[in-house]
Amino acid sequence: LSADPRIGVGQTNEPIRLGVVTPLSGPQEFIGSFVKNGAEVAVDLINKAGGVRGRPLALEFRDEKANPAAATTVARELLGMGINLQFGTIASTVALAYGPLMQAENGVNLTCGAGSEKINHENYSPHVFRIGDGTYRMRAQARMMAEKFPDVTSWTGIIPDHEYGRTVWAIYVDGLLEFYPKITGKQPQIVDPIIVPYGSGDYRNFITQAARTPARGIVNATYGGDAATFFQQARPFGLFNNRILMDAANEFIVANALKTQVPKHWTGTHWYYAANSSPVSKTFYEAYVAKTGQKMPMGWAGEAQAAVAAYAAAIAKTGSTETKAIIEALKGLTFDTVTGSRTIRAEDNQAIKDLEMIQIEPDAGSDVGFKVSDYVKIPGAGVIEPATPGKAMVLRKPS
Amino acid sequence: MTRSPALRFLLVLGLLTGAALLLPLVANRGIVFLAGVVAINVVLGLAFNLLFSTAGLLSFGQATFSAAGAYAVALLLLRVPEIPFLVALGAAAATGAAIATAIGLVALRRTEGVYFAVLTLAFAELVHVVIAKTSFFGRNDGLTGIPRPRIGPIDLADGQAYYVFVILVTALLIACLWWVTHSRLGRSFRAIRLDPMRAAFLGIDVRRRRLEAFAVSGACAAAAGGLMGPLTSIVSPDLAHWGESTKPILFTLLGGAGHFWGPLVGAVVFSGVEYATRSLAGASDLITGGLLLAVVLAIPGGLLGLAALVVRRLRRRERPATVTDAAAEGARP
Amino acid sequence: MVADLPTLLFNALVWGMATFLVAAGLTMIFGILHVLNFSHGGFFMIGAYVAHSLTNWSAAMANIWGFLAASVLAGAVIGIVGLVVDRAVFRRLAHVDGAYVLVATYALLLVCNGFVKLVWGLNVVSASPPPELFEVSFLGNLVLPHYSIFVVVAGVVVFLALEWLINMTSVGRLIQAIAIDPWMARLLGVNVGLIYSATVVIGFALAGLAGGLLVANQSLSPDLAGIFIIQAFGVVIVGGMGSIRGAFLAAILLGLVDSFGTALLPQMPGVLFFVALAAILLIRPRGLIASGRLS
Amino acid sequence: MTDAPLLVEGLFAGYGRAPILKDVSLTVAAGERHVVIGPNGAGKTTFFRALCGELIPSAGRILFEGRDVTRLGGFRRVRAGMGRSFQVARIFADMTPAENVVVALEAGEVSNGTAGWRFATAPKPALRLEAERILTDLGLAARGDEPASILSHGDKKRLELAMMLALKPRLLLLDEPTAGMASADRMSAVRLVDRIVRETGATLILTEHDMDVVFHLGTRISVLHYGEIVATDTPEGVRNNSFVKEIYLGRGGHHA
Amino acid sequence: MLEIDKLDAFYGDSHILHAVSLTIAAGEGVALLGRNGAGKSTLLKALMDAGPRTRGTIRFDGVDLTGEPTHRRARRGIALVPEDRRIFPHVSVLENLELARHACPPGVTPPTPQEVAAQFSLLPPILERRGDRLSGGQQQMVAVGRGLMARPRLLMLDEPAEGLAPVIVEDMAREISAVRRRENLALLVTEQNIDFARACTDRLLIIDSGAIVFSGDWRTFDATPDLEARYLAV
Ligand SMILES: Nc1ncnc2c1ncn2[C@@H]1O[C@H](COP(=O)(O)OP(=O)(O)OP(=O)(O)O)[C@@H](O)[C@H]1O
Ligand SMILES: Nc1ncnc2c1ncn2[C@@H]1O[C@H](COP(=O)(O)OP(=O)(O)OP(=O)(O)O)[C@@H](O)[C@H]1O
Ligand SMILES: CC(C)C[C@H](N)C(=O)O
Ligand SMILES: [Mg+2]
Ligand SMILES: [Mg+2]
Repeated sequence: LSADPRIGVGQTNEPIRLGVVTPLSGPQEFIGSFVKNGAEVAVDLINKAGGVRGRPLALEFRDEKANPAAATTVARELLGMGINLQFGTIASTVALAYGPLMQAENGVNLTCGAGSEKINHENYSPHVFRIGDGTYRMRAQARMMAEKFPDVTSWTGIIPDHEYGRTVWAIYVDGLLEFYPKITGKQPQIVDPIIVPYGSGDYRNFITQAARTPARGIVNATYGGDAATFFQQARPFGLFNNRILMDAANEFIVANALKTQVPKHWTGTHWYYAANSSPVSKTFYEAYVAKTGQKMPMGWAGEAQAAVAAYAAAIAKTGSTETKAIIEALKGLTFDTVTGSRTIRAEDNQAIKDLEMIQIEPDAGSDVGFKVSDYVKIPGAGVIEPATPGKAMVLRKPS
Repeated sequence: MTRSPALRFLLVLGLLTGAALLLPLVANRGIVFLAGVVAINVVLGLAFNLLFSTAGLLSFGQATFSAAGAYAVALLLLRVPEIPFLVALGAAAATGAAIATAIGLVALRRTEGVYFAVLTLAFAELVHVVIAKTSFFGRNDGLTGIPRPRIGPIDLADGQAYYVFVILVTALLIACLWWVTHSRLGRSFRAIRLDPMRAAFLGIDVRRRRLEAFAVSGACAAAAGGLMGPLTSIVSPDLAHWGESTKPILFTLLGGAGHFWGPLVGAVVFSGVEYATRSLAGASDLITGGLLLAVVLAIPGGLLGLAALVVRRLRRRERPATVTDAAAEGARP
Repeated sequence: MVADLPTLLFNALVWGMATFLVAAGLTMIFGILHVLNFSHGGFFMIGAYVAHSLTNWSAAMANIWGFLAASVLAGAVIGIVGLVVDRAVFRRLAHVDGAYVLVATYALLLVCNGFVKLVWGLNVVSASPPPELFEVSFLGNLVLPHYSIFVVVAGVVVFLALEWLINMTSVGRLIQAIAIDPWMARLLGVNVGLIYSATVVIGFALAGLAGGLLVANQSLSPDLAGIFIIQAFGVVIVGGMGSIRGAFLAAILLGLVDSFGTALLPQMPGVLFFVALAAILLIRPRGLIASGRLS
Repeated sequence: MTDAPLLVEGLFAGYGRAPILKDVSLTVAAGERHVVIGPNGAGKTTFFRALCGELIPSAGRILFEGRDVTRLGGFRRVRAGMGRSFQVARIFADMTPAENVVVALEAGEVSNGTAGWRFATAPKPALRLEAERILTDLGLAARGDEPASILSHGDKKRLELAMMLALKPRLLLLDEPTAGMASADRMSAVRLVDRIVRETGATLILTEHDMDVVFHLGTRISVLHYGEIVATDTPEGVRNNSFVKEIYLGRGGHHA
Repeated sequence: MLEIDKLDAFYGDSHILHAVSLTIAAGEGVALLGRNGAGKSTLLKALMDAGPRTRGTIRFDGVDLTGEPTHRRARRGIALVPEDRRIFPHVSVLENLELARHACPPGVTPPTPQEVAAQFSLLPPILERRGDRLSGGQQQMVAVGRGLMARPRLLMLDEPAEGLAPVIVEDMAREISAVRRRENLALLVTEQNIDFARACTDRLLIIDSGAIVFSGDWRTFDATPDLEARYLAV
């Protein structure tokens, strides 16, 4: 009788509704747009292939404005409508707010890019899963630096003052302190980071500060428009001229903005389409380009695909959409995604996946003004931190 | 047909509260949850309108008060879990009143009009930055995991209990605001709005009255804001952002500033539009902006203003039919 | 890790002049229509996008003249939009409470945001300064990016031009009279409607021009409007609503506050700006130059 | 001497640095109806503003019933018993005439501490009756729900007077109370003020350019010239003062 | 020069003037009397399209003014000195006068502010003072002076003597009459001060409840004592 999707998957052809709560307006909308498109493409592909246990997937989108209060509001609304399976968050602050909410309201959320380590440590909630890169990507990025630039041992950061910024810095430092001694035998020197406000139009004072530090390597945690502004205003000051620049998560955002003016730098990515040649990645990429016309999708689209794939696999496995069953099914689940197969660690709901980094440099010959000149993939198992759900992650601190 | 304004008000309030309490029977929990948010917004709008239409003060910093209330309740519930919830709400109202008084003491000293508005905006942003940068307030990330409290034997986490509680408290706050608006105090507020100089020369202490209006509005907004935390289980600095301060203004003008119920109509309609366009995100700015512009241009008196106009027009058209009445009345000695 | 004094001063000046460029049109429209135009930031943003599209249009534009031409064109385009807004919004709301006009301009800001997303999409883009302005000069320890110098010069030039127009020409005196009492000005034979429209057009054109000139200052994204509008409001209010000279002074003053604020109180960026705003208004409730109308 | 309702001593006041009023001293006795006249720009309005607290004098003292009110804010002077009307009548245009008076009555109660706590929103019945009485008394019978903004010019002045009377002031300050009134209206206003002053025993100070009004109403007249009082005398004395004739009255062919 | 035919005027829904018709010849002085609220100011404003909504025809020099905006009417040579004076507060008296040259019809040289000021005894000493630093009477004088700056051919004064000291009222009546004669200026003046009105006009109109109820010369007015009782008293 009732079309409640939580009951009996095999008995009806009603679509299974998944909630996508992601920024559809505000400063992070452009990231949310990748999540949105990625999710739609992934669901189309599954539905074309016959759905999950014969039932199609349907998406219900809500705008969370990258604002935890707005996010919990719409998430609750979806829960009220009976949509208990949700995904799409990219912001740490929002993901952290979901734990208690999903627990209280009996829902599940898969985050698609939030970086805070607290999600699977001190703020661990059985109802929130990170199906993509966790915290340990910064450790992988530090390790790669130690391998590629053993001489660059003094580091500072451009760190926006929020949860994600602080996380990036803390974990990157942890990685530097572990891998430089291990790989190069040298002790890295950690210079106090430059804390910058976000949403500001003028970074010149911070740029001058940064230019004065002795550090030879800089890790950047600003993102989006802020990062583009920062990079642009930094150019005349020559901030990046003879420093190594490791960007945490901007993928092509800064490069798209600055084009041929982009400084040569490394950046982490959730999924670099050109380097992933698996059929899953290829089909997804083609469908994505066909739908959006964008030839260079960014990794968040891949994270959305992974989230859809995780739900599809879990539902297929248990045959139910009940919260409890899905949580059980997700724990320890191994599923196939655009970046290859991932396994969700049962203890702390953190997926173990391979980490990808790309190097970007300006290229006047290319029609986008830049090119990807290097690519590195590091297996996640080697850098992931131990699972300590409910307890803070133990980090190395500079002495 | 009741004549007394107080009875008429209670009737309307009773009907609205009743309708809100019946909502869970017909709507799903998502809608009911949103209705709780709307109820809080209604109080924020009415508290703004007390300042704007009654006391003649344009405040751009109302978010400060609602955020202060929200943080007060959140901090109390998180750090002093055994505190009775009503006491926490009372503390929220007191915080709002205290902050309003502090800001008012400074801002009302000399400024008026747009300057006052921008000064309240500046203070609001100040509060916003301080909240967003102080660990005690959870910085930019806010405070999460705010529990739904108990009131004596009633666990507000049960089913729709908290929603019912929100509706009852907002009804009470609305009644308070109505009382202030229509009492002797409200009359002196209005006098000050119409002509502060004249009011002063009737012996009214203009600055003190304005401060009182500011404090009352701040207290009500804070009490309403205090309901927010346990409802959404999170408070974040965005609550204090200037964009939040524009909302009560929008509700008020959309609904009709000249009417007590204007902000309610505005909040409900605005939320309805937001809800209807929620999945059209991207175009949502265009739609909200366009709609608002259309309303302001087409009916500057707000929706209730339009309604009143229509009623008046209809009445006038009916008048010929009542000529005999008028004549009869005129004939009376 | 405090930057040295000359750098702080120079950065203050750049901040100040960039903000002044945005605030000039805002204060002008306030001065004559007594409307605090929220949408100004939105039109500033559209100006920036328009200028960016124009410079990217052909390689011939990739020099300082192309850059200036694009800015002026952006100004012209936004000026025309201003004419439409004046007719469709400001005039129609001439007789209702100022709060409604405020809300109308807020609505316009939303419309601007939506429009930018629709036309230019969500991606962050950034324009680089023309090659002539790309260089840097050094003055001892002080780094002077040429583009920053250009912004300062542009601010000063715009200031001088407006100052001359408003306070030294007979048209300026007329505009001021209208700002105070349009009804009487009409009785004295002044074509008030024309001058109103002209002022609104100039105010909007200034927003567009500022967008064009500052396009290389930061990245373009649909949040650009919000970033500048609050600080421009601050400058307009502190300067004294409607006063060009006041806005200029306030821009420098608040630039200093902001610059030293980030150096002295890095953990609370932006706080000092608001503290200063409140403090100045307490001492001078109507701003530095309290005329209350265009001057 | 201290029982004089108003005592002004060596008052200097002005705008900015240059004083307009220079060493103005004046004593107004109880029940007096004191008119201040003088050429345009002499400083009458300035004097008025200083008396009612709108302008703080730079030197000198103002004693009201023996109490120094020189630095007291406007509303405090009203609470002390001074009532003031404006040259252009100021009323609460959106309220009904009755509400206007009720607000004044309530303000009066708050001022003298007799207001008390009241839960009902409607004004106390006693105040409503009182307001009605005052309105009828001034020939402004309640006009139902119509806002005061539709009153005619003269009625607005009357309403303003009613609001003042509601406060039962002991000193009335009226700035050009009949300006802009038609001449017949003017005389009825004069009769009204005359009656009120007689009935309440209040002291009156007013400025006026209309000589009919001045000489009908005034019991004493001060002449202000360039910020100084050049004569204080009975109406008869002023009328015959040749200096006053020259600077102010003119040939006065048609004045009473 | 001025012909008004069946002029009705409204504020919102309220109908203020009812079918007012009148003519004024070049150089003629006409007083407009009536009680408070009779519609005097409304009539003057209606002629300038500066407030009330109107119906009916107004001709100036034979040209129908219907649809013509205020500033054009001013440039045709009609000047209105409003009852509330409206001096620009931010500039000096001199500049206040200068601003009014705008309405000067093409081809006519406006007088200098000094020339105009010299005609009124109160003005010369205050030329440099700012508009907001004037007493009520001083403002009144500036307003009248400003009305003459564009060399109008029809000057409309709305209660010009209000708030002026008696001696100044006498001076002004003389001064205005002098200007009228010198420039062949037509005058339409409303006044409560009948003596003043008489001193500077040739004939009078009485308006009551928005309709003209009497039109004639001063002698007829004096000979009909009940006019004053009926229309000017309460
Ligand atoms: N705000 C002000 N700033 C500076 N000077 C002023 C101000 N107001 C009035 N004055 C000057 O002070 C003097 C006295 O003005 P005031 O208004 O007291 O005169 P008044 O006697 O009331 O004249 P009137 O009969 O014309 O109203 C005048 O010379 C006037 O120019
Ligand atoms: N702006 C307005 N809106 C509505 N009604 C108005 C307006 N101005 C004037 N009135 C009404 O129009 C009528 C005529 O007013 P008007 O000002 O012409 O009178 P008046 O003869 O000039 O009187 P006074 O001698 O007081 O100046 C009055 O009843 C007045 O209340
Ligand atoms: C957009 C992303 C860079 C956001 C970031 N991953 C976060 O956790 O907040
Ligand atoms: Mg005066
Ligand atoms: Mg009049």
